[in-house]
Amino acid sequence: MGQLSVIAIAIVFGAAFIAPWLHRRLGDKCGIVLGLVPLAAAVLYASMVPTIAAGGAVAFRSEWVPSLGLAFDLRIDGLSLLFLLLISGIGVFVTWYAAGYLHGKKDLGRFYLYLFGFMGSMLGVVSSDHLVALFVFWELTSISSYLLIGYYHTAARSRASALQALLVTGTGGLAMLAGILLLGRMAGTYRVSELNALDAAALVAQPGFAAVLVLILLGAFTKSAQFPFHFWLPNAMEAPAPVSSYLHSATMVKAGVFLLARLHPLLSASPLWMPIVAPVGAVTMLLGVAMGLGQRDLKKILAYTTLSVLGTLTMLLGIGTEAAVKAAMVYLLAHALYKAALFMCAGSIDHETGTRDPDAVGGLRRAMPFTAAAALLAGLSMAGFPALLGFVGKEYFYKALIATDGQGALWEILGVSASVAMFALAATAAWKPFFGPLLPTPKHPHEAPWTMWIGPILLGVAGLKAGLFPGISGGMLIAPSVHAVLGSADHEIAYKLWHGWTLALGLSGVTVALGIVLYLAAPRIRAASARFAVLGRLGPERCYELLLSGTLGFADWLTRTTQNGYLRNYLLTIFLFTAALVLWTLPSELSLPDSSALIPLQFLPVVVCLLIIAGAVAACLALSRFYAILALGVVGLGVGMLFFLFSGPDLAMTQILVETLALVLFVLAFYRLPLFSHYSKLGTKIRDGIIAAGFGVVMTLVVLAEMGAGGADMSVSKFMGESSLPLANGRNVVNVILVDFRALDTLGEITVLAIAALGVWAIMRLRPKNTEKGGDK
Amino acid sequence: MNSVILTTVGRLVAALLLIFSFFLLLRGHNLPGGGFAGGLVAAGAFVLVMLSEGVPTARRLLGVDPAKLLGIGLLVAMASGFPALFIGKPFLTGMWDKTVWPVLGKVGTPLVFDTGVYIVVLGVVCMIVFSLGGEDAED
Amino acid sequence: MQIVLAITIGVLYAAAVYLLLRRGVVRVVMGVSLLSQAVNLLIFTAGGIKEGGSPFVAGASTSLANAADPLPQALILTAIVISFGVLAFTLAMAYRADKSTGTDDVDDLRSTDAQ
Amino acid sequence: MNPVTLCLLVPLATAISCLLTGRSLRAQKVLGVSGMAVLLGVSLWLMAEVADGTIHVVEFGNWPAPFGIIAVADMLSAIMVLVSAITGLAVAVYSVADIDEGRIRHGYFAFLHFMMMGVCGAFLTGDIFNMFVWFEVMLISSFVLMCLGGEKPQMEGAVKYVVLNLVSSSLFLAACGILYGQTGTLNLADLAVKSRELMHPGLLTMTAMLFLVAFGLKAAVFPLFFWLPASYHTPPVAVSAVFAGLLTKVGVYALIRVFTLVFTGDLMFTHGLLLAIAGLTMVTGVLGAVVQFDFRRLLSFHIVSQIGYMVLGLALFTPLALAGCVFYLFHHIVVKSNLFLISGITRRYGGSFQLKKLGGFYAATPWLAVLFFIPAMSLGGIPPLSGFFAKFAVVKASLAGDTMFGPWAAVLGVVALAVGLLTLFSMTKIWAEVFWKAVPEGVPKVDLAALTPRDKALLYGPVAALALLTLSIGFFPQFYFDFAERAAAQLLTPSRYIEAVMGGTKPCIRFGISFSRWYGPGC
Repeated sequence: MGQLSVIAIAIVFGAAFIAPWLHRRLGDKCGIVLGLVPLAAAVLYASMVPTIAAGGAVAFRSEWVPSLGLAFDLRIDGLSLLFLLLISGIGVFVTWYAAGYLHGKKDLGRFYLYLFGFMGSMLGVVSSDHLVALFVFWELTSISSYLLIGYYHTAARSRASALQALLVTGTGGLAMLAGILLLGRMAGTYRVSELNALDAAALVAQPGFAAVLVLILLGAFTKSAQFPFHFWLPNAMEAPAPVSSYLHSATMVKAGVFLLARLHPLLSASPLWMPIVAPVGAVTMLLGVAMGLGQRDLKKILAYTTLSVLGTLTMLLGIGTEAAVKAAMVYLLAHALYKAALFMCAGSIDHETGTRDPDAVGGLRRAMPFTAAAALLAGLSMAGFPALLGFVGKEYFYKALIATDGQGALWEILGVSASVAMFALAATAAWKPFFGPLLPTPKHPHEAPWTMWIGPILLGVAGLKAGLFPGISGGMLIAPSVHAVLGSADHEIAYKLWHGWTLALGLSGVTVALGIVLYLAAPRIRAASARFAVLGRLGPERCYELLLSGTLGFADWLTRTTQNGYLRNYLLTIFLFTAALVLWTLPSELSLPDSSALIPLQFLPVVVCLLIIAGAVAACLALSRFYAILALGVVGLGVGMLFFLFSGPDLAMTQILVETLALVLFVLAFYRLPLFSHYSKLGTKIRDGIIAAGFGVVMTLVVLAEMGAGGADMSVSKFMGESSLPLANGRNVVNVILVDFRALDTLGEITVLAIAALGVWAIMRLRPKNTEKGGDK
Repeated sequence: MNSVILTTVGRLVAALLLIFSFFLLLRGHNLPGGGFAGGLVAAGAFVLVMLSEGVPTARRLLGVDPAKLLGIGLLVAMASGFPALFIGKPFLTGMWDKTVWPVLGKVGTPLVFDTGVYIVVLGVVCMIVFSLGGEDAED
Repeated sequence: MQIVLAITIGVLYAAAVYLLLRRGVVRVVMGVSLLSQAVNLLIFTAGGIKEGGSPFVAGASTSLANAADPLPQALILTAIVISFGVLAFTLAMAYRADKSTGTDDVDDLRSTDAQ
Repeated sequence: MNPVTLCLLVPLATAISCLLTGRSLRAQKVLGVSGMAVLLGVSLWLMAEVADGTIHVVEFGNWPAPFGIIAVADMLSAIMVLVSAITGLAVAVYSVADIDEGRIRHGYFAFLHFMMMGVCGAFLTGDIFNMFVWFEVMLISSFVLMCLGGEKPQMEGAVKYVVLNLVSSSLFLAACGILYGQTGTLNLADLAVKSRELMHPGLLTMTAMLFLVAFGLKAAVFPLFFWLPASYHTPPVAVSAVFAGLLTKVGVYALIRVFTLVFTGDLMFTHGLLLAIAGLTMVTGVLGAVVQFDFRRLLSFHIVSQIGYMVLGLALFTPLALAGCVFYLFHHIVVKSNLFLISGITRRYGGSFQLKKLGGFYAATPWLAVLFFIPAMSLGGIPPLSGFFAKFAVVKASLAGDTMFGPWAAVLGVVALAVGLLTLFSMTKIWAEVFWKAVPEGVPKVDLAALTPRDKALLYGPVAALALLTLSIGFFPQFYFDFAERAAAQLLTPSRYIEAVMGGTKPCIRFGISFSRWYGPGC
């Protein structure tokens, strides 16, 4: 059975790569065919239900990069299965929906490539047992969602949103990678199943575990758009509706929640878990609905409610009690079903009427009956109406909050206020467009094609069915997932629609009552919110913008400063760097060379040295190029003389010949080059002079230090002296070295010469063509 | 001053330099000299001609395209490393003829190598000087 | 004597660095040329200098008794020849740069660095 | 004959043939490409020879180490030669369509092969001065390739490129001289032995600094990289591509070689310095890249940044880190050359390298978009492409806690991750500007007719091949990482290198002659 988990992922990725081809063959119809792929995957996963409901798990193991400690390990337990079914199941409807929504688009094939790539990655994330493999899929979801969010790529806003999503989730992803690596180092394994089975208390007590926790949480929070990283999610609404529907219901954003749930048994043992995770979740929950109330765009409203739900789920996992986890799982399932449907409905409204403003649409129920029905079912679930799964979720949510110790009624108040707003927003998104008087819209409204309503309806019905018979989904899906999150199977979990007259039910009643009031006030809130729009600009998104532009500004400044285009600055940096390193490492214990080992001062060599020095100085100071090359010539001949005086006749001969030719070259070149110009100011010259003198001193010290170090082992040159005549038949050892001992050097050297000559020839001859070839400046 | 005398003297000196360069090449294995020095001196001969009579004359006297000279020189130097390969020795292993020749002394592949060096250096200097000094480079 | 040589090397380096820091392209080329002189002399000195002992195997002996170390000399010879080629090339480059850009001021050659 | 020698002789022979065929354009092209193909074959042979972990030594001139020059082919050398040959072949094919007639007539292919000879020589030599010579061969050919054509931007870049690299060479040469003065030898293995017996190890560290600057300059590390962004975007694309792939890597290779074999006496200092340099290089490089709006300049700055990762691997000096470094080297050569080649294709279609003057490629040339996306995302470290595994290995090594630098290594690991994000950012910038964005106003549309079918095949072929290689590294990382690991293992046990070079001292017997009159030296 383990192979099935791989096969499911493989067929999805496979479908991704044939999608463009399929689109060329079948046109828009390819979407309907492609929808069968996630259906097949869903069937495969459904076949695992009995095994997993019975407490088992489906595992697959394969080596990948053992050298890096990477393995392709999959393990499907209750938690994974819940997600897998949602991803593949909703994937079917999204695929069909996209076929209608994006019909006639030329790049639909590529869209499916990304969508299926994303789907496969998502399946991979939730079925990975190896944290690094999970990370690999995690990054793949980031990059494929980048491509999906930027689908309308010619619009600058689309590109910016896609980039924002990528950067925010990417930052978190990399933090998470660091966390995973550190965790793996501490625990000695990257396998989730093994990690969760470890003695969590002992691991958590290790120094540095806080860093691991924070890093991994960063990954989860950015992905699940938790405060203060929430802003990318509403911006991602630039994406086409099917993408929003998929990414923000069951998949991308839930990945963070999934990770929290996945590592819950281990990480929640940390004393920091609850104080970090629960408040972050709570803030996000409230922030989401609060900002949602101010939106004038159906998709944005849904996006903010998504934010809120993600906050709720995070908060519940942060609380981490059995009741809270149970609530989280039910809530998660409910949200996935209704939110996917509602996004599709919102997309259909946009597609058919040309507007997404909730105040501009109304009374569409006659024009779009199926969409209306679907939206109603989903909206009721979202509002938490009895008999729908959303209601069950809310009940469990309240029950969990009531059961939470400490802080008095704080949790309940928070939970109820979020739910009240959620109710109002559900009504705005699902009731307002379809009921009431028909409002004029940019396009004449009519029902969307079947591909666009079949999904929402089935999802809505699923929510209803699961709400009516919670025992079925509860026993098969929820219970195993709760077991997986809590890391043990000894919780007796039964799910019921009716819990009797409880406090939770009372809170639900309060929620509905207040929700209706809020819904009626909603248009005024929306109208008023325009005045507070400026507040939105001060939030974390502003920080993101400032950070990004700050980084770019700093980078720009740095690059202009360092890469400033002045060759002399580059040279200066290099010489100073060299001098600094050499001075730093110049051995202090070395004294001047032993005077007995030195050759005593003699008249002629000293004069030659003085001549060289004079020549060098003159070359620097010469005002005309004629004197400059004369000075260079003096230096060259002087060096040749030194070679001659100190037993290097071959060297001296070559040096003098080369110098003579070099003079000829200089003269020839000067015919073609402008006269000496005098650019530098005196101050610059003095500064350069000091720096140059300093570098000269450093090099003198280097030579002295080397000489002071004493004699080297001379066996190599001794061998050369001894074998020169007997083995290489030459008395001139230098020449023998050049043509025999080290002939390869000489071969390289004449190659250099040949290249240089050819280069001179080519450069002198080949004139630039000021045509299209050379850049476009 | 572009007199006949200058030209004649120039050519005479050039010829002497050429002969001297062969001498340097051949004795290089045992005394100061060798392919580099020899090549440079030989090139000096052509540079002299170029300076006194211009690039075209010097080019004509050289007789070979300097680029070809480069190629040939490199080929000779490289080829001198091949014989050893046939008897399973590494590239560039010196192979020697046992007989001692007059003037040359012992003959072996290193001498061939040095000749290659000589040709390359000659070609290189001529090519550079002709390019820098030639008219064909004017824009 | 070695100390005098060391100082000479230092002066050559200083002059080379000074010329390299100039703006005129020809002076920069001259700096490159001086730099190679400095390095050659440095190797020569660092390899250990000897008087009156050229590295030749004389007469019937088969060793270099009391002669200069031939290996640094061979290295320098290689270096001299390479720097000759490089010098020729840089001169040609200076010519082409002058012709193509219309200036011999290195400070003006900045358009490829500017953004 | 052995593959080591052939790696030098094949490019040399090809270059000479190009010289001697003179003006025939067709002959030059055929020779240029087939020479590279042969070199690729030879380098595969070389890889086959060293794959079992043996270190092959060739004693040129039959003079044993440390007296003569030897070539040493260990795993690292073989990997580098192989990847260079792959890149060389790709670039040679691309050049046929990309390089204009004038440049080819003036010896483009000869210079390319001379450069390959220098590159291969530098990777294979076991002698420090010989390495200098190969560096010069490589450099002077690169100088010519940089200048060839003589256009204005080219020359502006070339002046800096040439002068700064000559400074590096002179430092290298001086360092060789000083090293010889201390140890009396030039052979790397012998140096490794003798440097451990020196009376003044402090002096060796000073010499190491000279080598660090010399090689660091070629490798373009902070603060010595200026020449690279100033010049790499100025020559024709094919030249940029081969430079980007190979030249800086030769510097990195040289750093790896000397700082694993010779200068290991004061690891805390030398490698600590490398660690700091690595971090600064990564950061300055990537910050330079994010603000660029020229396709090739952006890529050039990235070279600097990525060099930082490789140096980081070397500095950490653990088996995993070094393996990561080697893996990074070959991943990067393939990916970076490819990106440059792609910039040439967009240039041919869109008429510019300026991101602001390009656009609409996503709609117009989907396949090019795919071909760009693969190396770009690989460079950005997106799994499961080659760059991810390279970064992962280096980061994992720095977070592993078994380095000598304690928490500093972890800091560098975090820096590496952050730099990875910025890398991704700048790759998406190209993607967004060139591919996603609509054609800006006043700019001609993507001109698909700009390429003839023949040109198209010649330009896309190498790009596609390199992209496939990137994919294969990504999908079978273990296969490739294995080689990197073996290379790292060899690097961390220099005794094996030393033994391979010095251990085989043969008895000093003049060997018998197969020809009656000819003989060679025996020792």
